[in-house]
Amino acid sequence: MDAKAFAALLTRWAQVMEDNKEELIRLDGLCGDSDLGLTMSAGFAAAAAEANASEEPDIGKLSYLAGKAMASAVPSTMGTLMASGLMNAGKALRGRRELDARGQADFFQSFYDGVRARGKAEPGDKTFLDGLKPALESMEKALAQEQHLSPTAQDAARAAQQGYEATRGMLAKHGRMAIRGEASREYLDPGAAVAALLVGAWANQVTGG
Amino acid sequence: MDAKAFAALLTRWAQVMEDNKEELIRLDGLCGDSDLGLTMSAGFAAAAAEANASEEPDIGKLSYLAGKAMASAVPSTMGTLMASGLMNAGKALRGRRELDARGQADFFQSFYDGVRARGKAEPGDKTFLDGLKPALESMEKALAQEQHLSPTAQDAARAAQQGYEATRGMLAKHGRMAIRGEASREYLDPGAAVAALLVGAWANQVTGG
Amino acid sequence: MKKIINTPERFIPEMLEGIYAAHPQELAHAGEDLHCLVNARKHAGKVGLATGGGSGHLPLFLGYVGDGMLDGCAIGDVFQSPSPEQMLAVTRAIDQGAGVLYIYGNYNGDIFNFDMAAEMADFEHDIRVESVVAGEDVASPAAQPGEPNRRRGVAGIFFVYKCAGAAAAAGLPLDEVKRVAEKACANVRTLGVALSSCTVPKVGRPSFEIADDEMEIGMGIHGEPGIRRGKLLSADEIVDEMAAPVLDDLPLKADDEVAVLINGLGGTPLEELYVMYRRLAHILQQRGIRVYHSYVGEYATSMEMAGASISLMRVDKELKGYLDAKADTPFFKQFGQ
Amino acid sequence: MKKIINTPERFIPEMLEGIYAAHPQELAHAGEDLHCLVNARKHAGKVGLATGGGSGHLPLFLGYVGDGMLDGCAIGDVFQSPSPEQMLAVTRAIDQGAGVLYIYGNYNGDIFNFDMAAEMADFEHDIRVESVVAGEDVASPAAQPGEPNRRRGVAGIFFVYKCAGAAAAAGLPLDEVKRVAEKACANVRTLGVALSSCTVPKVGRPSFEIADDEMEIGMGIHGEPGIRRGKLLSADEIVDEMAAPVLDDLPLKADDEVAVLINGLGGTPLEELYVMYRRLAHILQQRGIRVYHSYVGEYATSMEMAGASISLMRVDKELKGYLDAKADTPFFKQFGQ
Ligand SMILES: Nc1ncnc2c1ncn2[C@@H]1O[C@H](COP(=O)(O)OP(=O)(O)O)[C@@H](O)[C@H]1O
Ligand SMILES: Nc1ncnc2c1ncn2[C@@H]1O[C@H](COP(=O)(O)OP(=O)(O)O)[C@@H](O)[C@H]1O
Ligand SMILES: [Mg+2]
Ligand SMILES: [Mg+2]
Ligand SMILES: [Mg+2]
Ligand SMILES: [Mg+2]
Repeated sequence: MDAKAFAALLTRWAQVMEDNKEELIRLDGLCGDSDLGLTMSAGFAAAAAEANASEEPDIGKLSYLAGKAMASAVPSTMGTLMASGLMNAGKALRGRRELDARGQADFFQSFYDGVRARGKAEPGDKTFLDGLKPALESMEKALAQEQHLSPTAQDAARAAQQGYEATRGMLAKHGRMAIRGEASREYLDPGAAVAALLVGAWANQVTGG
Repeated sequence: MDAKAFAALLTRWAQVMEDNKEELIRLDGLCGDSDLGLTMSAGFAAAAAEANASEEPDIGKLSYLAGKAMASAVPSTMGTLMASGLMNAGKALRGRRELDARGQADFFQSFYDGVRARGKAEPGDKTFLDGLKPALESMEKALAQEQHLSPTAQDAARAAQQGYEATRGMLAKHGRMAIRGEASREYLDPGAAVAALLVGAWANQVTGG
Repeated sequence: MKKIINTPERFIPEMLEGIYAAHPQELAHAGEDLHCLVNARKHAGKVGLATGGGSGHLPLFLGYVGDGMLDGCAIGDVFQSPSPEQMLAVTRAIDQGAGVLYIYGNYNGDIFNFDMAAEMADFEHDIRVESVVAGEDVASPAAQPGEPNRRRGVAGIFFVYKCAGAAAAAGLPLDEVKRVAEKACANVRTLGVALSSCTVPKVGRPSFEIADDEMEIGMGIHGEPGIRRGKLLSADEIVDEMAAPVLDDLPLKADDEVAVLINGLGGTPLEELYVMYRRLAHILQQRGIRVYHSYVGEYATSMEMAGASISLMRVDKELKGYLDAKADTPFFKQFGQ
Repeated sequence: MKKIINTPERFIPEMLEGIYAAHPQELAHAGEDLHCLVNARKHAGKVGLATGGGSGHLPLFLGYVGDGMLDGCAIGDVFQSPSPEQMLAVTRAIDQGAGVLYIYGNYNGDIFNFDMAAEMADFEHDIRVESVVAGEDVASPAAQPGEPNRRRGVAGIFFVYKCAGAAAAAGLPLDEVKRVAEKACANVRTLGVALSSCTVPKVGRPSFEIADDEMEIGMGIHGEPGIRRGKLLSADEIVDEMAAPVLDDLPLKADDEVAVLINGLGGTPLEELYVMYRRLAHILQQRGIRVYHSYVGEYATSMEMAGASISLMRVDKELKGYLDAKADTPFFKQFGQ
């Protein structure tokens, strides 16, 4: 993956958020303020626009710039967290013009770290992290077994989807859903849905879907 | 008609306004503020309560007191006009303990005068006056022919009803309906409906209905 | 009917109990009747200013009782005039020997009752009373020459209170305060738009029907029909349609100065009133009309009705001075200049 | 969706244009961005007070920028946090060398963004920034010992602005102003009730469904679910149900003194707020709790949402002094004592 492909990934992410706007609004509406569909589609659109308009070959720098654009565009919880993810990945990947399977796994790991640092949540707290973490683990396992990227990515996408589905049952500790206390267990976490969408769209790009 | 019968007439009036509350609300709602059913039922109830609680044998004083009670209870347009009618009739009939046919016609005439003095409307302006005036004329005609009270009262009631119905077509010059200008012609006047109810209930009392 | 009330019958008495409880230093009632509200702070020798009218319009009418504005208010039930006795009680309580001016909106019921009260004050208590009847809604027809004003009184009466209140506070005699009030009246025009109905608690259903995509220009504050019903337009289109008759009726011309009031009817958020103000400011600027002072908020409501009104008052040096003066009521405060 | 707007996209920018146009002497923006609102009158050497948050709550948040209250506000789209850059721009514009205090509501998005902004102000511009996060909605769970505050910030933040604003205006240094703000926070509790939903313009449909005869106790100002949904009760029953948790949570006891805020959410008429105040005053009296100052009106809204909230702040001599101080913003005025 070079900078162009990275920009294309952001475009895909913008598209998948646009396609799932209503569903994210609905999910966030159950316990939150119904804005997630709007913020994610607008936020990734801003990130994609920034990346596509840039000639920057450094994927790290590109990711950082895209994150800043996202922070300005949609300063909601998830907007700022996704921006923090992109910006932290940008710092970690600074100087890289090409990402192989390992590099792409690093991208997701540092994205995850950025979100975690800003939000101070732990895995299991029923957040975005719970969607992304199983995908990271799946990637590491596949990389350890030296698998090709395509099946790796599809496995990661499935893991993210399962991680998302497993948020039902968890007790929300952050954000608006935490206000529901024990009642939050019966809901899926909308932020984790975003994680599943991100990994899924990446897998589609990787497999040419 | 003695003071007791006069108080009974007010009780009838309160009852007929209560029975026609919804219809008056509906009529007033077409061009006004929908309060007429409420003010007329509450206002005549207050007037009746005052008269029935009093031992006053003087019909004039009784009518005046009833009018004052009504003014305090329902200070709306029609409330104040009906109060002015009762109070003016009270002044005119002061000292009378018994009203024959002539006396009852005088009651309605001085009621009319009181309303007219307060409201400064003319017959034909599409108001209460247009319901009561034909009844006054009918009474005078009957008295000139020395008719008995029963048919006189029934004729007057019919005249009031026709007067009310003839307000459709008139141009409203007062109150909220006047705001409609030419469009007011297509409506019946709610105040004239009250006049028809008053004369009708009186006729029912006279004829023992 | 979705209201935070106990019963329709107790709605206004309980509202009044709440108001007196919340503002014990500032408001008092004349005698036992809570409907007779007066400024708790007396100002010796001052002309007394009284108003009155139906409830359901807070802060109108009683909200303008306080220093630099009115001295008393007779309060009716929802959309109902108070009684002559109540007006008389207020009149007696606020008279300081300098006479009393009634300023109220142009509604039959109020006129009849204030007229009765003025007669009683004059004959029974030797209090000189003058009256100014405010009516500035350009949706209602202008009077023919010689006729009395036929226009409904709506939010623009706020300007009349403000100017007359400042004149009275400045120590002007009754005739002069009346002149100022009449001058303010003559220079104010208002037009409203309604998006949804309110519900009179004792009636229990909306005063009028209006479809989900409709608005009505010129609707009165009791739901009196307006001049045009149609599809809900954009904010700019609505303001354009409302401003034109107001500007033309005065009429206002280049280099005139105005005070502006964008008033919410109760259910319309303040955010939207400022979107309207933006457009109105453009229109005034285009016409070369200068804004001297602007007020945006809820000044005369119809309970939960959605909608707004635009009032403009043409001002000269004298009216500007009175507009600038300090006012201090529980519901309206302005620092003096 | 029945709103007086042009397009959902232009709603907030146009609202802001209207606000600046209506209050040119009092409000200004830092740089080109209308979302960075500051007091037009500078007060040299004073600690800068900034807030920020989503739009749709007028007069919250920006309405409390003015003399004796806040110095600046970063404004987000409807129910959306402003961005760190906007917060930074406000911070830089209001810093007078005495440092800046952020006071904002306890929402994730705002926290993340204010944290980013504070880091930037500190590192890039050497401005000392402290933060106080207000959260007093007793419908949201109290923090476990050691945990940060988990409660939502709602209308009670008004009291925090008022006290901290007065402290800053009195010339206190940053740490002291922060202490006063924290003290106010620690003594405020709020509980709300919603009767109808609002509609976020860009979403275009109500944020939640609620039946015609239902209410929800504890609903948040963005429509966050509350603690009990049930049939609409009478005003007295509603106030009884709301007051109990507020009183118990502080807890308040006999001879305590409180400031009271009965806040309308937007669609509920002022008349109904005073019916509520009446009952609350009874309850406080019965418990021997004295009311020092009361505020009734719209202080923190959710656009057209019908409903209200009750906030109580326990006050001591210090907080009473700050409550009494003069405040002068375009949206909130109080004469000093
Ligand atoms: N501290 C946190 N760390 C990571 N993710 C979080 C945190 N708090 C909330 N989230 C995620 O944010 C999602 C809600 O995002 P969003 O709708 O933008 O919030 P809001 O509209 O309340 O600001 C939640 O579903 C959750 O996954
Ligand atoms: N000046 C007037 N003289 C006589 N009757 C009048 C006058 N003005 C109005 N009315 C009568 O009052 C009726 C309306 O009464 P009401 O509903 O009490 O008025 P509102 O509610 O507008 O105060 C009209 O239908 C009309 O018959
Ligand atoms: Mg959300
Ligand atoms: Mg009527
Ligand atoms: Mg309101
Ligand atoms: Mg409102």
